Amino acid sequence: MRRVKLMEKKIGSLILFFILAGAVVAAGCIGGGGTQTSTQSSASSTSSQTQKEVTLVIATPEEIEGTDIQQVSWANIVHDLIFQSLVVYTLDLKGVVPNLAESFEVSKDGTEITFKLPKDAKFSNGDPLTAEDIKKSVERYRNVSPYSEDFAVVDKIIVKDSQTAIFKLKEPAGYLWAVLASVYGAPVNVNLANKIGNEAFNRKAVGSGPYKVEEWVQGSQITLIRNPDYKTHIPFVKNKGPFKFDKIIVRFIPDDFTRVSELKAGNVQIVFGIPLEQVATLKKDPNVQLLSYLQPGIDYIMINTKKPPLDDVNIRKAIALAINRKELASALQNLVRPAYGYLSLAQVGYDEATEKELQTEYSYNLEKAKQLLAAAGWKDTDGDGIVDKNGKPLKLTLMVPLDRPVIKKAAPIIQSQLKKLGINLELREYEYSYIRKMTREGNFDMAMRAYWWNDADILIYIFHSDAGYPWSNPKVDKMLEEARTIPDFTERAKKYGEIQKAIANEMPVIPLFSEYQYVGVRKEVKGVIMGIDGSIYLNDAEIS
Amino acid sequence: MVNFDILRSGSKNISFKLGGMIFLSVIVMAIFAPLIAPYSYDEMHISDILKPPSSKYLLGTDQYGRDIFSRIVYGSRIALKVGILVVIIETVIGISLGLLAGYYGGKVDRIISFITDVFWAMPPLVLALAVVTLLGPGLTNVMIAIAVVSWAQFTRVVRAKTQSLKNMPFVEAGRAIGESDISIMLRYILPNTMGAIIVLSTLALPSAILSTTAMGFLGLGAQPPTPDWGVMLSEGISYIGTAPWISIFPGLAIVYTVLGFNLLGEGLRDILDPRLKV
Amino acid sequence: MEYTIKRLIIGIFIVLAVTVILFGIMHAMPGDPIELLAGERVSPERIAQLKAQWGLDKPMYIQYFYWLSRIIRGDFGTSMVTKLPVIELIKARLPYTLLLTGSALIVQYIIAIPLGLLAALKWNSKIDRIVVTLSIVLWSMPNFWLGVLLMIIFGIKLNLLPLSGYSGLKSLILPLLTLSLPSLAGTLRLTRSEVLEVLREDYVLTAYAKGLPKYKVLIKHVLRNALIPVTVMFFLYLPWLIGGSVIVETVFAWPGMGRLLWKSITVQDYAVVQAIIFIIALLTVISNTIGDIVSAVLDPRIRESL
Amino acid sequence: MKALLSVKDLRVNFYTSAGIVKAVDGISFEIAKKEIFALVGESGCGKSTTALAIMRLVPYPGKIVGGKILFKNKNLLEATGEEMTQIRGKEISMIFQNPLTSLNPVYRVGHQVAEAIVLDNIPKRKAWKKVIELFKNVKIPDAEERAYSYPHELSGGMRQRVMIGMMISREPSLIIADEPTTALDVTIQAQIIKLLSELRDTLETSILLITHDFGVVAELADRIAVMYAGKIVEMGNVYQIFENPLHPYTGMLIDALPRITKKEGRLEEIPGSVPNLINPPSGCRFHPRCPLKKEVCSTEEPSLVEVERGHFVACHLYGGGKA
Repeated sequence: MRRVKLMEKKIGSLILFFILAGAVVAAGCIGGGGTQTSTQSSASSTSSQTQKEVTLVIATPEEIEGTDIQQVSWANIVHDLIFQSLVVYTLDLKGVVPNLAESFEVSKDGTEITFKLPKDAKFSNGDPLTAEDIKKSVERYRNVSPYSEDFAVVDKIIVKDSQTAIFKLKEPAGYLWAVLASVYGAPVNVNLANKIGNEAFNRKAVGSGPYKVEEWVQGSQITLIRNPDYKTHIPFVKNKGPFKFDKIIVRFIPDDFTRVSELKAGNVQIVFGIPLEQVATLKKDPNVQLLSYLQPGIDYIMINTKKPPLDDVNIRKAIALAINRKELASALQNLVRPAYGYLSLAQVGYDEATEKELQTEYSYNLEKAKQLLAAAGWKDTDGDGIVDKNGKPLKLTLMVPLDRPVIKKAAPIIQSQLKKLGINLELREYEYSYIRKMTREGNFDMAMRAYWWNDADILIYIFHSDAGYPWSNPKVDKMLEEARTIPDFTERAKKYGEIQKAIANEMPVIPLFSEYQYVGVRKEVKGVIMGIDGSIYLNDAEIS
Repeated sequence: MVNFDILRSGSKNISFKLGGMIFLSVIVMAIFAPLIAPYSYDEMHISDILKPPSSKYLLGTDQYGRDIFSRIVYGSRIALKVGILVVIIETVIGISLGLLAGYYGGKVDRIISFITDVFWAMPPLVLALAVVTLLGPGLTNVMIAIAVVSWAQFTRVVRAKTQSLKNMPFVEAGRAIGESDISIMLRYILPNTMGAIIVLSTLALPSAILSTTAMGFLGLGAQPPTPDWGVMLSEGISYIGTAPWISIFPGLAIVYTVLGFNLLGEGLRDILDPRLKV
Repeated sequence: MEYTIKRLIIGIFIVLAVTVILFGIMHAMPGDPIELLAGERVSPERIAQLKAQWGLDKPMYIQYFYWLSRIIRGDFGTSMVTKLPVIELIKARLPYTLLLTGSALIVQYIIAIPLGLLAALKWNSKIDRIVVTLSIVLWSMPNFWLGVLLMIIFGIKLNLLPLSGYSGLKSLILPLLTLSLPSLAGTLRLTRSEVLEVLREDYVLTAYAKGLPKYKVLIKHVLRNALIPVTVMFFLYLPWLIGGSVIVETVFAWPGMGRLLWKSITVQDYAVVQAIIFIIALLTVISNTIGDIVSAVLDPRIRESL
Repeated sequence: MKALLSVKDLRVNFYTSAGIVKAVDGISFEIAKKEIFALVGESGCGKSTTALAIMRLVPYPGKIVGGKILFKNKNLLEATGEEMTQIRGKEISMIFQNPLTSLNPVYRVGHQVAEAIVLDNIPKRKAWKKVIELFKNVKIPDAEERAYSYPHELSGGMRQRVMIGMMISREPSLIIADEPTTALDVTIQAQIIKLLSELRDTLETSILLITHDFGVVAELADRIAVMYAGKIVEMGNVYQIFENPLHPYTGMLIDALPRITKKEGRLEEIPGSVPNLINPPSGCRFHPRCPLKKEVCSTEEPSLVEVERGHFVACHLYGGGKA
């Protein structure tokens, strides 16, 4: 009995002990992380001689999946800083210019691209970067990346000498630039990856970008330190050498409100993914400048062309005509650009003429829309405001991606616009990817979707029969296949013009708008350059 | 010790009264929504987006120029619907399982208790999220999810009560005159557990409403243009800098209602539950 | 004691059942991590290929047994999203969650118990009414709403405290408050009602009758007995201590388990969700048992029944 | 004789939402040294409240609203909380009705007694010794072992002995015993009664015995006061009350006696029930149940008059009305 008596006391203290232990351990671990970084920073500061080290803090909504561009399914600023593509698009996407590569040339028939590397090219860990590494990178990409097919057209890569790599293509491929000019196509240190294994490499990947991974605190942030060997050949940046920040910290802040508040409070200098409802305030904020770019792609409504009554093209066109994109835009505070064609001007292959043509044909016209419906036999006989055909009112459901804020915001407006046409539209919110799955399985009426890719080639993944969506058209298939092989930019744009008209003619997809994207930058940060597709260059950036 | 029961009886209870009044006001709001609300809840005034409170829009307008006051008024219907339906599902499951487990004991009890424990061992919000992600978002599914994660408490209470009641003389009497188990459970035991159940329900209702708002905050709420307070609030939060009224008023509406129910529940418990009667 | 052992054995089954249910739900969900992550440019074929790589093409029960056998060997598997070992993801976040929830729990008890006692002693007085009403009001607040309000007041208007993320203990304060205030109300009311009950016990009168001074009576006889359920309650909080709070961690971008869990659910990162749920369930069972033992140690009457 | 405790016109009200309850309505009595004084009446008649009032432990929502409680010529109603703490246990202690609920379930019984003893700054070890010997005094078998038991491990009788041991531990000059035997079965009752009377002789303490059980009274008490609905209706020494009960109520209680002991003292035999004290009957509060009532009874309230030396009664049958 006395023993139990003792235990009573024990438990009491045990409780306390537990809590304290918990807290202490926690604090301990975190403190540990902290000290680690601080020692690191002092080291780097000594390397950057006298003046105290400059740190840039960037905030993004999503945490990176990993640091290895070849293993992740989407890239963000972190990867742009760790890796360096061979070439980049010009800011207006009208051409391609060297980046890592000193120079490059394309054979007349367009099936051979030769890249020249600078002789002293290095990875950020000091390993030399030769043509061999380019070859290995592409091969690894084909194995590990979800986008392995990006290089499908590359037949083989010939290593002419340590600085010359020749890409042999099965056929000319204009769309290949999109990969080569994006961070996805950037060389990674394959030897290292093989040595330490993909898992470890994904935690601390090495490329030839301006920064290298110092510490990735999961769920919180990643700290990058400058790569002193970095060199670029981009003509439109002044500073071709290492960046001006000793350190860049990228914080992952999922909550919109918090992220923006941090920018206002000056705790971060650059914020990606500014929610549109914050744009108005930030425009007024004297300490913040907003850089904007247009979505390289469009938000659209996909229609199930196999499912009555939507199998009737007239109804699809009626819906297209009943959507008032101008009102939509103003309701969304003009933070979107109405789209009538299937490409945005932030995409290679966009054609102004086509856009204008489609606009005149399909801009808002409720009367015409009503006539088309009536022609198809849908009239409001019972006067309840909803059109009906042999007693059945026209009720359709629209799948709305709840993880795409702008589209989500647009949906109720479209709902009310179609009401005017006499269509009872029901909204159903799902994860975007679920909607993609459902549309692939043809299990839907109408679905709101979007694409983001700065090359028109993206259309092939939506409209080609192989893409697996309800609508397809052999003529369009052929045109799409041809279009990707055209090397000349303007030629290609023309072709995509025809393709868009061909698609619009059957209206399996109703273009809505392209979103303006905003990056919030503190005024004290100068020299940030951004291309129309949102590609961002910090080479000349500095804190004044 | 001195016996105070006579003295204690019928002690009047402030929180009960207050809660009751709030509860009624919400009911009224829900029933007469069309009369109270100046606009319909989904009527958009694209020209009047994000307008602050004014004579035209009592509590201002939201990102679509919809009248927030009207939406809140109609929203009371959603809140009540959610709360009440969830509680009904919970009580039905809880009571039936609880009665069975408590009355029959033995294997039945062990099995049911096991199931209850299993649901007890799952983090409620997580389970709810999983269920909604499985069923797809939407009010109905949210309600199902919440009910699924929170019926266990009812079972536990009813079970305990039943166990303590089943050997009471009046129940014995019932058995003696040859009543069937079912009728004993329903006509002898159930009525005596009602006090506890009522209290539990009135307290489960507000927590159901809160859970719904939490789901709404994580983007798994009612489908637009349904004026669900939680969804309104969470959508409004992103405008908190420019148009605080969008989120503040629904927030207040939630606190008001939930507070009302909590008070009501507290009061009822003080009145019905002898353990806490002072 | 053998009662406790029996409880633990049942516990193991509970944990298994929990994992089965969640495994079921997770896999029944539309789509899977591969599809969720793949962008537009991934063709159906490639998706199928990747799925095979992760063994997602196998029937569900086989996948479950793979998972189970790995768990038994203490291997939590690899995250399909980050391609990192799950255990590593958890280790990275656990300290932060422990710090937040642990301190929230301490604060909650430190504030709630004295207030609860006070309210009970001053029963039906102004103080009591104020304390109780206040606690009910807190209790009635959606906690993300509370969090945002705190953010606006202290983070933006007053600009006193860091808004989000973890940058030193200062950034602990707001999430701490958001987390502890509402649950504080619960503990407070539990303490109060328990104390009220004990105060009406005869043995309290006895204690007075034999001449104990008031403070002795309150501490030795009232608190000591009233705190038994409150203490047991504490142990029922433990699982949540590890699980973290999805909402608060999201609002404050706190690098903890709650957010990891929520994110992993949305992208259906099976391995991660499974691992965390497994740990939480295990902990729930264990801490329930600890709760039993503690209450037994604190209350000899229960000790008999064990 | 010199009174140890004298209660003068004590009034205790309970303020309930239903109304004010005059639980104790101006009662007066005295207790001499070494005297056992019994307060008798049905439950709810206010006798327990009187006891608690003397301890100054009337629970919420009760309040002492009038009168004096002179203990050793000191008015307890004017004593500070601190002074009361000094008096409780040391001067006046109280044994409660239900020995199970009156002991704290989570402490060993020995500990709970020692807790009282150490208050007279006696070192712990000594205190424990004293506990053992107290337990021996109250006839607890193998006291050393028992001291380590928890209340729930002891029988009702044992627990009551522990209570008694606890309450005599500081040698108070007055012990209030509130229904000390009611919760026990008959055989144990006898033992406890025996124990109490012995204690009075050995410790020379006075005892205020609160009970509804005339059996117990007959065996223990020197003097008796019969309470009805918050008032004392008859008071006298044990012979006067038993040989010559004046008040009809007293008579009925005594008549009920033989049956009481069998039926653990429930008073079904008396028709009607304890009146509602929120608005008590006019005149004599007993008249609704009184077989011998006259019309004055319902209008005028009789006052307590001394009909023979030391024998008081409040009843119109004895001209109580003229007052």
